[in-house]
Amino acid sequence: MALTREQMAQRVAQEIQDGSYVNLGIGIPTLVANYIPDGIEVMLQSENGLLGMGRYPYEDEVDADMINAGKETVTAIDGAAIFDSAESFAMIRGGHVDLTVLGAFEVDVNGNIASWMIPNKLVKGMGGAMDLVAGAENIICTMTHASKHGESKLLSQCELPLTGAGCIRRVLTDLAFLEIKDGAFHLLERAPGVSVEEIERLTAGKLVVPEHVPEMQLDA
Amino acid sequence: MALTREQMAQRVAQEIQDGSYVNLGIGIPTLVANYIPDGIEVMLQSENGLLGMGRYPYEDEVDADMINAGKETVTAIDGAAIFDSAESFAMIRGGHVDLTVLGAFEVDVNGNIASWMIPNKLVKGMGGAMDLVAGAENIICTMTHASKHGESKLLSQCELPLTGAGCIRRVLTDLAFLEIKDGAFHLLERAPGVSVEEIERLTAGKLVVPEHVPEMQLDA
Amino acid sequence: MAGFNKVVTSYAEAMAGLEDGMTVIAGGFGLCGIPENLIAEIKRLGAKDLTVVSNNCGVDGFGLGILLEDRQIKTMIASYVGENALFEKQLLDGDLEVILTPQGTLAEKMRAAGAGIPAFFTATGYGTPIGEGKEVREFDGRPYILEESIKGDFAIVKAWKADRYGNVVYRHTARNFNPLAATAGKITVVEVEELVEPGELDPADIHTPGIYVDRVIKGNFEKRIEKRTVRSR
Amino acid sequence: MAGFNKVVTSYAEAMAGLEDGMTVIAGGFGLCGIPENLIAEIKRLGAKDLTVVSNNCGVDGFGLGILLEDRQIKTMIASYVGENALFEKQLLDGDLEVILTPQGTLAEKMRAAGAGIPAFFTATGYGTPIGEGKEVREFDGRPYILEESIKGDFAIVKAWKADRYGNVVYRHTARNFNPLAATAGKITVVEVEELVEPGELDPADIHTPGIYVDRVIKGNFEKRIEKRTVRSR
Repeated sequence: MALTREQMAQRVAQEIQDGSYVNLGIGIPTLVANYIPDGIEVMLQSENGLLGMGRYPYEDEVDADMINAGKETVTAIDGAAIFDSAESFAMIRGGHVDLTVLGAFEVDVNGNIASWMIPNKLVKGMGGAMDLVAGAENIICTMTHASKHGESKLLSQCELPLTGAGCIRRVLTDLAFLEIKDGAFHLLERAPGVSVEEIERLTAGKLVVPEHVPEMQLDA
Repeated sequence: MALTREQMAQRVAQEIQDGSYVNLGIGIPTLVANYIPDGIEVMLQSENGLLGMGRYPYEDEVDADMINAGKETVTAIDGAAIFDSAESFAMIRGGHVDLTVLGAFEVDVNGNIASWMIPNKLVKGMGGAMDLVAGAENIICTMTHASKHGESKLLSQCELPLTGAGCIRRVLTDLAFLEIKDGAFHLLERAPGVSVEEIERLTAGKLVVPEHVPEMQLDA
Repeated sequence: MAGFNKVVTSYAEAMAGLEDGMTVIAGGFGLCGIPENLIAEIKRLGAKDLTVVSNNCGVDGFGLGILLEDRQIKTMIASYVGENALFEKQLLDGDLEVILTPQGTLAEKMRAAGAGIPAFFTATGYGTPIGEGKEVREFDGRPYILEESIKGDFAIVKAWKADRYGNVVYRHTARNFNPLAATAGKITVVEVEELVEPGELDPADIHTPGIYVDRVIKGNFEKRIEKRTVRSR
Repeated sequence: MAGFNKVVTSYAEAMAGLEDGMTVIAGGFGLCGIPENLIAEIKRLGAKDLTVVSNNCGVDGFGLGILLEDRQIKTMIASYVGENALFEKQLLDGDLEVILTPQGTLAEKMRAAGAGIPAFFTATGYGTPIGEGKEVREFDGRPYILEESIKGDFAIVKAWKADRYGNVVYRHTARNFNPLAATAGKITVVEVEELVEPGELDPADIHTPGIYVDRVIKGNFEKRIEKRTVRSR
């Protein structure tokens, strides 16, 4: 079975290391915060200028001046820091954020990512995504493996305008967890109940499959 | 009579406009602060990171963490701001300081200034002077007109390594107040009792002398 | 000028000098920390052919979005425009020139303008449409593109508190692009929730020193919330 | 790593990993806000052939000046060295390479390193010996030179207060180069006068967010005054 959005977030959360600074993009990445394992301290960076993002506010805590990069009302943890956008992107572009999790329309075997524009159809802008992919050493891309029509989003070469070139190393889809290296997707894990054959069928770019492909371990 | 250091400071202070941000260099420029006319509000910028420098502290106010760019202990006025060195030079380089007063070894008819190094003899470094002369629209250079041996410091071309190229417009010496334009020093005022002939004799660079050269007006 | 008193008492004074064709840099992120009354004054003044530089372009009917209604904006420089239907329409119809700029590059372009840095290299956008036509250079084996600073004829800024010298502090994440915009305007106008006396703000914690600020005005703010997310007790 | 506890309890731990030939960026202006105990630890460790980046090089017998005594510094990058006789002697004798750098350019080089900007244009130094051999380019008719960022293997920083996450505030003008140095180290070590609990520092007024800081140590400081200027009552 393909992973739900919640399960995808859960699997990504397993990759988060104790004492790391993490930027979570809009959508599935945002959900990752709910699954950070007990005993692990993580500092969430929100690129509008907040390091140490906390939970959503209670109704009586809501403050128009306290939002995250998704424009949602949030709170700050004890030990948070608030700063301007230049400082925020100094952190990001300077490589100080340990892990970035963000969504994409397409990725390819060379680590290229397209996530911000579909010509003549959708123009939302790149926001901070281009800085995040250029600045982070360690990026996990979350996306569905294929479109509703069964078209693969893991390609030999991205077709949409790029967000970044050669920057993606890990991809978590609803079907698989993959590493990108040496011009290929390397299958690391498959979603519970999903066959290697299905993943092969829905991966357009070169896929390297090891002898044994473990199932992801997810909490019930 | 040649101006004293105090008189030079006094004359420079007359150039300061109400509501202006001023950076005063080490030496004579520092003295300028003592002569700012009543009724004029000036904000002194010290490039180590202080906008709104105040008077020297009383003995019991001395604080090792509160100094100016000359490394002297100082105080801050009400309404001061303290910031880091990058911010301080953002102000300077970005042209936000209205007036810079600084010393020099030599200036020339093209507005070049040399103030930081005498090869094989004196190496102190440029400190913030290169940024100040590159950033300020409005600079007054204070210096003695000639060396003790009678060698002019107002030259056709600076001989020492430059601090900045083509940036000086006004020079106040112990003998005269001059404007630099069109490849010449233009004599604006002479020190009380100093003759035009003496100024001509001690100015190596091209000097333009108008028909009437007023004496500086200084308080007794 | 009477010393350092930068306080003005009407929005007309605050935006005096705004002309057709000028570049206006605005602080704010989404609807958070936007100079809503200064924007409204620009609409009232009716200045046309503006180049507006801001991370977002407001929403339909609020924030910079209201300047789209009378087509006052000729060119928009922004990183994200996803929340604005009128914007998307004018863009797709070709009525509006849009220069999409990565968010960090946009912030740095403002900061650079204020700091006397005409251009800088960044890896952001290399190998993407943003890098096309821009100079590429390698440092330590990695390619970077050259980006130029953006200066505004006006910068419009929303802050929390200011004194009459123009020293400013921002509240929470309403800071965002505001301190950068403040440095980048030939004329920088700050609207605030509260005026305080010089000395009330701690010198160590001034977010925008007064040297960058030309005019200060006290306003009243709607502070609309874009996405009200809460948790229940 | 145990979560975000960056506090170490010995100077040996604070400077662990320092090796001969490394680049060390130090905060401080004159003797104000210098990491005096971290400098002393570098002397104790005896690391040689260091490149040291700091606005000044201390004075004879204090601050970075003590690293000259055993010739630990191979290259000094600084803007002003006027207060140090041993420095001037080693320089004129050719025992010490010195790269004099304008103060604002030095600050910006550190900031750029931390901010992922490998190079930037500045008018500072154009037409002077500092500009020689550097690329010149005109923007809006004015010439600028290209300057590259400076990254350190270590950054050593003096601050006032820090929490265990490494959030830092500085006191008065002891801030100076410290926040910039803090961003530019592969390993950034901050020595402070006081450790506080997370949440005690106002999030809006953190001068260096913890993301830049690797190690924090509480020290005791002499805080020598270079020029004691007073006025009498």
